[in-house]
Amino acid sequence: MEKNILFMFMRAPFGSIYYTEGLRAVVGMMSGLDEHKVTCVYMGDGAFYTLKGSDKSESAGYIKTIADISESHYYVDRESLAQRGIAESDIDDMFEVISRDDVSKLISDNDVVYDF
Amino acid sequence: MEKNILFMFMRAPFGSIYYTEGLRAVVGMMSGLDEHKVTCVYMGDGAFYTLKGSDKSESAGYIKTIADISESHYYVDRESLAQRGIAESDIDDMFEVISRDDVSKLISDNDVVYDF
Amino acid sequence: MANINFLLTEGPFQTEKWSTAAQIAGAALKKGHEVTFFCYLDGIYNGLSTQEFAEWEKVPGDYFKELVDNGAEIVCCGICVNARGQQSGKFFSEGIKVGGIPDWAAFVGRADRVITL
Amino acid sequence: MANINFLLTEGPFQTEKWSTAAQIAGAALKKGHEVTFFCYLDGIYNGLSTQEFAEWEKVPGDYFKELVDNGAEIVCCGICVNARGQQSGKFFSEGIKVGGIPDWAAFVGRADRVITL
Amino acid sequence: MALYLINLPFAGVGLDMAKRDGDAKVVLIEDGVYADVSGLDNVYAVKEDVERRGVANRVGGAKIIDYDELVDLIVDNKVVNFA
Amino acid sequence: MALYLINLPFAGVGLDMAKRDGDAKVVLIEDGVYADVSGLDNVYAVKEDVERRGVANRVGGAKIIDYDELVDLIVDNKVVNFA
Repeated sequence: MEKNILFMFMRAPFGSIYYTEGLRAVVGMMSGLDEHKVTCVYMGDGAFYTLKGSDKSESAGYIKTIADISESHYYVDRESLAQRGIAESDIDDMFEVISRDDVSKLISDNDVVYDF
Repeated sequence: MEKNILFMFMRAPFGSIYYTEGLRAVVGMMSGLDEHKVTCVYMGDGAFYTLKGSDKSESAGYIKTIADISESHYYVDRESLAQRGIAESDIDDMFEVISRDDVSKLISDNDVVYDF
Repeated sequence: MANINFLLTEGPFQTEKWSTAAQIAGAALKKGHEVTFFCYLDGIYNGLSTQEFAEWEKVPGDYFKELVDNGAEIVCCGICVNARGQQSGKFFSEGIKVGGIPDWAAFVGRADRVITL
Repeated sequence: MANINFLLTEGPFQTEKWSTAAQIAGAALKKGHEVTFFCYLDGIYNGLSTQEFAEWEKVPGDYFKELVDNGAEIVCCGICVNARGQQSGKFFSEGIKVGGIPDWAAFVGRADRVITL
Repeated sequence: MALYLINLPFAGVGLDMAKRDGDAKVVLIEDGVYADVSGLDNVYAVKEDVERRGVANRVGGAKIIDYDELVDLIVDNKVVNFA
Repeated sequence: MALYLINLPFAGVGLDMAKRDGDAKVVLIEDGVYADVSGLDNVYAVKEDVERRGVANRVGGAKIIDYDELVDLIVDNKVVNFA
């Protein structure tokens, strides 16, 4: 059965491999027979991934595949950025900054909520 | 060559196995031909190990062996306790509470400083 | 009765997650729920049948074998298995399968609840 | 010239520590320093010669094999090796040894510097 | 109703998200039982994790549950993973 | 002279210990390059880790070093591990 799935990316790149293996998982989730719909949100130390200069070469293939399959959103939590002193002008265009209340709404709107 | 070694236990028990495998390492370090002298200090989330009720059954064997080999000290950083709301009356007698400046002195007095 | 899928991304011994997962899953099976596992990243090491640790009565692998014997379906990510040098799972316990993310996606499709550990 | 001992407690892929350790050790060997490793806990998985990951030109195991070829001495904790189902290191790269904490204690005795990763 | 499954590394964000959810139940697992849950209602903590760590007096008003009860909570509520 | 090797999980305690050591040098490695090192002198950061994370503007006055230079620092100073 098709589900709406929220992936919350919580860990700092690149100390662990979750940042890219999580996106591999997103591709797989969207490609299955069930055609799950996936939304990504970066929170906590995961917010560091949204920095403009953060090396996205290893995950670029997944991001392109995800875009080819269907529209998908990449959000980042405003509060996580602020706590880490990251200015909104310092993050990549592909990420949309949202409030923590918006994240709360994403959590309640999705059927499945993964931390990654 | 015999060395003085400081083991800083930094991780919360029991989410990872470092709390007990670190003590296994201490035993091994003291038992070798070089007869290294070991001191232990609990800091950061490692301070939770010092709680009276914290289950020490898996590490009791190591603690006994360490005591049999030679005198060894178990210190805990006062500031780490305070940050976690742990009262000094709530910790086991085997641990001696010291200030962070005392920890700094331990760091400079030992030849080798491990985080665990 | 419910269908519960576990995503397990950490290996045995190093952290406690294998144990928490095995205990929740064991309790769920006893209550008659369906249990599936996708072992991803280091989670795949839990599939091994070759663990030997004299200090413990049972090794982590025993718990996962038991879950399979009690009806759980366990699939390990094949890319992760081979990346980590575990040779297509040739030393995995009987009944623990090697598959891919599509298997996980299908588990999630069937699941009423999903747990990450 | 100095003697540097590395304590490596995490495995390949999951975290970056294997890579940092291999790069510091490689640079140290090139400068003529002596390098020893004690692989403890999940660190022992770095000894495997059987890793296969097509997306990377070299797998973590290749880097550790290279360190040995360039003169590093690498010992993996035998209790950890068997606990983690790696069968006395039978699939470890040639030159990577299985030993015990006494080997590590001896490394530390000889070391001018000690690095934990 | 949503069940927030909380371990220590993600407790900061996880507990804050639970506070924003009027219907939240919180379950502390593993090192999550060390987390500060003041200001939260409907908190549960896994018995085995609490006892092993000796923190029964720290989890305050949390209801102590075993794995059987945790399974019931999981089945009865949508799970939000911060573990 | 002591060289404090700092990664992110232990940066809080590690940097505080470095501040108490008048002779401290600090090397940020891996996710340690995300740490806030304001108020510290003699800070180094590993080039590969800084570049990959795009944080050259965040490590402020830190001297960017490659692995060769890191080995020299390790050889010349006692190492205090918070990594």
